[in-house]
Amino acid sequence: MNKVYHTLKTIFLLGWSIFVVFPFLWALTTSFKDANAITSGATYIPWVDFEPSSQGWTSLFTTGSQGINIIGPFIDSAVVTLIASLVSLILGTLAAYGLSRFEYRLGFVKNSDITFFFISQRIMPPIVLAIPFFLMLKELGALDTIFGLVLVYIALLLPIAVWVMTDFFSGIPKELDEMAMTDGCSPIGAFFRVILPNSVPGLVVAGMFCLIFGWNDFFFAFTLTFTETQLLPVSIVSLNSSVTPWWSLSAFALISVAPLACVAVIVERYMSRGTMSGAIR
Amino acid sequence: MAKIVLENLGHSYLADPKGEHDFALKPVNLTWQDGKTYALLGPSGCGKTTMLNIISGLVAPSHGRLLFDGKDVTNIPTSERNIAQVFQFPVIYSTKTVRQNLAFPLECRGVSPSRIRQRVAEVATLLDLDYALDMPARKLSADQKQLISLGRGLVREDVSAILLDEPLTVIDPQMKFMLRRKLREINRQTGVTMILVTHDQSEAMSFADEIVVMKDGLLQQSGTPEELFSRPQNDFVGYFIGSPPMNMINLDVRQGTLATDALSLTQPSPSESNALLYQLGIRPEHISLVDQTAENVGVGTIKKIEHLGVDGIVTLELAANVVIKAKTRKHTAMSVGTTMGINVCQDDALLYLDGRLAT
Amino acid sequence: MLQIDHLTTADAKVTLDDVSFVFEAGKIYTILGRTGAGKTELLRALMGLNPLTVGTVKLDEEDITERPIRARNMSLVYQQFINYPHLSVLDNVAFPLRRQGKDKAEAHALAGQMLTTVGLGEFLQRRPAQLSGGQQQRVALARAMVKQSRILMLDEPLANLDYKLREQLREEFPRLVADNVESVILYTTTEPREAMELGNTMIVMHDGRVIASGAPADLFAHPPTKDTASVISDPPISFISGFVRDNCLYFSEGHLAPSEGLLLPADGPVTIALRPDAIEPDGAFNAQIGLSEFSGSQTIIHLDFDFGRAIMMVDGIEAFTAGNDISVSIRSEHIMLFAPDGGNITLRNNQNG
Amino acid sequence: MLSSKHFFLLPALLTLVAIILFPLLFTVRVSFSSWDVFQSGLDFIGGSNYVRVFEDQRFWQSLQRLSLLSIISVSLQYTLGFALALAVWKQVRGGRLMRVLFLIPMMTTPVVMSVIWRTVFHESLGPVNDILSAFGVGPVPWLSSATGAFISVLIVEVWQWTPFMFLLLLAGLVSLPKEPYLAAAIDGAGTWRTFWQVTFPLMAPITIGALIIRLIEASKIMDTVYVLTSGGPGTATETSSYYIYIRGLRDFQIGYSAALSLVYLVIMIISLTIIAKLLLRMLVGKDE
Repeated sequence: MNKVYHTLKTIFLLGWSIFVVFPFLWALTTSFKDANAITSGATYIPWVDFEPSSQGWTSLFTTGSQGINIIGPFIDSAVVTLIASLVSLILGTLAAYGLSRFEYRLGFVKNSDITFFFISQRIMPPIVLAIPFFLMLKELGALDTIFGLVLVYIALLLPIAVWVMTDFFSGIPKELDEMAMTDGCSPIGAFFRVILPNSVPGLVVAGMFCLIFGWNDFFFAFTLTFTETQLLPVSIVSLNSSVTPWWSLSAFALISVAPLACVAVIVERYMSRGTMSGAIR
Repeated sequence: MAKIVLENLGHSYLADPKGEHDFALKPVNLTWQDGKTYALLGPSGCGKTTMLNIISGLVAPSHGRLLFDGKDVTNIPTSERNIAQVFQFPVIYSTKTVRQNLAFPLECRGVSPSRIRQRVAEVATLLDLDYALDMPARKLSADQKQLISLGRGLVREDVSAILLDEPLTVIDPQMKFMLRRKLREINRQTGVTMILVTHDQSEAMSFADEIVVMKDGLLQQSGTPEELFSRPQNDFVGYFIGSPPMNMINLDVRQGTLATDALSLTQPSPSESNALLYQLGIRPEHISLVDQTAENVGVGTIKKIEHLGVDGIVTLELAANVVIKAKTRKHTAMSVGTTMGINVCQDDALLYLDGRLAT
Repeated sequence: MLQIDHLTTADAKVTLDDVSFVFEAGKIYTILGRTGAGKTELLRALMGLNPLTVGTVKLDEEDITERPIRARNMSLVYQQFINYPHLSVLDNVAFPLRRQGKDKAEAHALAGQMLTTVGLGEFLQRRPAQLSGGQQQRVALARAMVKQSRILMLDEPLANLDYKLREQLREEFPRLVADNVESVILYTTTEPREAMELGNTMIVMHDGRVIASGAPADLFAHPPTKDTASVISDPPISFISGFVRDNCLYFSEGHLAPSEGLLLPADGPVTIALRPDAIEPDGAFNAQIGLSEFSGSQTIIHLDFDFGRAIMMVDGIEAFTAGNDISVSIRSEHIMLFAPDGGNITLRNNQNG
Repeated sequence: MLSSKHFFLLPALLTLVAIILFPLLFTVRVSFSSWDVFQSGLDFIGGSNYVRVFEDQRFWQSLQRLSLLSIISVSLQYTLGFALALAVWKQVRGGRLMRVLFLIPMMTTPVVMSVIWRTVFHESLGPVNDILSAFGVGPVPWLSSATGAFISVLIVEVWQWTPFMFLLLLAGLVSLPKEPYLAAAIDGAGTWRTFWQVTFPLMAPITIGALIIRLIEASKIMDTVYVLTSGGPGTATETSSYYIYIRGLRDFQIGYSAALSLVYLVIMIISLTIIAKLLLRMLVGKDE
């Protein structure tokens, strides 16, 4: 019985692992193919099934009509994601701390309602906001700019930061800030001197979620930028809709998902330590 | 029901223990009789939890054997050991009613529904939980939840022992007293062996027929509360059992006897002893304070009087700067600064050589 | 001098109900009460952590009710061992000094001294998490004391410690706070023995109110109400509802209670309180032994009388087998009488008795 | 009276209100106008856009499709994610590596991976049909048949988001207390009973949280559909978001798409609230 269970478990884990890596392996092998290797049907192993070519990779760094420049979109993506994540994290952390420690009242609106207002933004389908965003940015002259996207992404990421950090702060005993205040700190001083230095795990988790959702957004980048500013997901989709150079496409895809795939290592560490459970209501 | 024997049982969390220090539990030999109550007592990190985990089967001991009624259960999994356990924090099946909670261990063992009904009813009566049988278990108070945990052990007729792992920690102080009494009553009525793990000596004393005192993974003394109190085997037991701790007064070797300036109690110097430290141990409760007379074994000046309600603790300074404490009910009639006569029964003054009781 | 008038709170689970008191500097006040009696709430209200609906807090005649927490010159030690996790032990204790504007060297010197006093001189560079529970609480105590604040509050500081550690710290406590002669020291606890041992003055709280206060020994000998008697008795005091008829005291019909030396009230129902030391073996009353517990040098025996249950405490170790019958005497000089509404009505011929 | 507590909350609150609330109000206003390619500007045509929404079969069908897709995919993600979390929970050997590996898909950009999946599902040049043919199956019209396209979207969604469930559930599992398990062992409960009586109830709050979060995110699905099938073949994989996108940003019927998106938002909020309440009652037994 135990043996059967163990075998089933191993098969399941193995099967899932293959499912997970399959698209990556396929992309990797495809990225070394040329037009011949692709049109002759599915092949897998370089040198055995097909003659590898590096054109998929080199084309990404060539400018001009033949090349697809990946560096520009990569930098744009990084800048937009990092700035938006950072701003969201700062504003979100402050708000979450306030909501977890003070009582706010505005007519019938209480703390829980404000928290809900923040978090409920995640329910908002992007499409509901896309058109007004478009018009608003146009009004501001921020269409097709990094600034415009950052603004939109803050709206996208702020709820995530507030959500994770509210739960994190509710796990830090209130007595800690009270003690800081009796020791002579102002409420703001207590936050910066005592709470913030003890919030690293929460900040890391919140920051990672911001990066993930920021870096991986496609829709807003797609509707609010055109030529001047181009993020990775948009460039790859435009590549997809033109002629289909699968080799470049695959190499491009691998490069664009690589940075965040590395984040998985950090996420795993926090998850195993149990520091993450606070981040889930 | 079973007799539990710990045979040279020890445990080290290291794969290759080098010396004494590497043992979380140094090998011990103990026999626990069926139907009695026992307490494992000691400060945190003393090895009592390791011992409990070995008995419950959570930890496999690195050394020795564990026998239930002569049967070696050292490597048998928890589920087959016929033990039950109540934890520090109440553990209940939160989705079930009280009745379903109590029935669960029997259901798992495939007992017939009619028998289950009967057993659950019996145990519920025993625990005074009849009225709550159909309530969701999670709605009960902490002490009632602890009773449910206990009940899940009691419903099983084959249960050898119930382990209680600091079960009173999260109970309101007012309820502690009641729950402790309830546990004793259940032990008397059912005859199930109970083993309590605690750091609270008064809890251990009031609960157990026999107490196992531990420190640093080493068994210090095992015996009835009376024995531990009146004849502590070493200075640690003297300190740990009783509040305030036993007074320890240093003795000097004088012409073949052991004596001190503080008290006129002498002990014959034990022959062939090469001990470095001779001490007289006297319980604060065994010191009586009287008006000065010639028969006193000593005199002392009262330095401090602490009121503890019915009784009080009086701190006295004797000759040669020896400070002792005495427990008395007459503290309200005394005042700081006065000098009192001290009487101690010769039998209550115990001799310790290097911290060990000289027999 | 700290004076509080009519402190009343709403909102919180346990509310304060019109609490007034005057505290003097240099004394230790122990606040005794069961869980939920309002002890913690009182400290928090003094601190400014719980908003008041009514009431004023005055420190040396100056009204500080509205003063922000950081300017109140108070310190608090919590029941949970709360320290700054990210700071070393030394920096923990130096933290309040730095906030007072002392330079780093001076703050460290003072903090180091204080840590030596509490016995942690060798752990200055450790993080609180690397210390045992007792040591962590010593850090918290050092941090609270180093400021020499006017009001030092300790909220059940020993409740989460092992029995023996508790005993040890209780013993050391008076020495540790000896330097804080300028401070009002407030110490809450649920344990009557601790409250009596440590307090110059004991304040008994119940249901958000102060129900009694005074020197521990006096309060214990003459509790003004039934609630007070029950809160400050450990082992518990036993109450039996009896009555007075024709200047005789009865436990129940047919069971006359001893009353020599007592001035009895008018005929009617009365609550008779028996302290564990009021009952002694051998005498005219028969009871069944319900349970016998051994505690230190005493044996605590639960007795079932025909007219109710009571607890007897006997010095020494004696075997009392549960289930057996026993005869006991009840000493009238340890009897207290309470009106059915809870007020003390004990009057004695000889008040010293 | 700007006290320090406002220092914490106001920046974030004002930012969010500025960025979200005005566009939302604007959308409400636009939904009462006939703004389109031919007539841009805010006129007022009353509720006729809303009347049109209720008569728009294509919208209601897309909503049905979306419900089906989210419920199936989230259920699969939850079941698989829980199974994976349980399987690696106590795995020591290679456990760490597997955990990292299982997390990677949720870190990748959905559209980018969809581009890769398109090549994987390619009918003649993709590896899936190639491998299936080795077993004598196929060729399966993955992206060109209605069922095939639906299943493809489902597979991609499961691949992408099972890791998210895995992450939340495993984080929950590692923080569970040990005692209940020992108690269950003592009571003689086997693996199956222990799971249903101990693990599952203890995980109920996390289960609810995880399901709700995923349902919210799944209801917004559009990137994957856009790249993988463009809603096709026909409208076989057209979700509500995608349909509204077509109306608004492709056909440029701004007024009408605003009405569509508001109706959609209201339906989303109502149904998610109901689902959350139902889950809470089913799993935790709370009666409020």
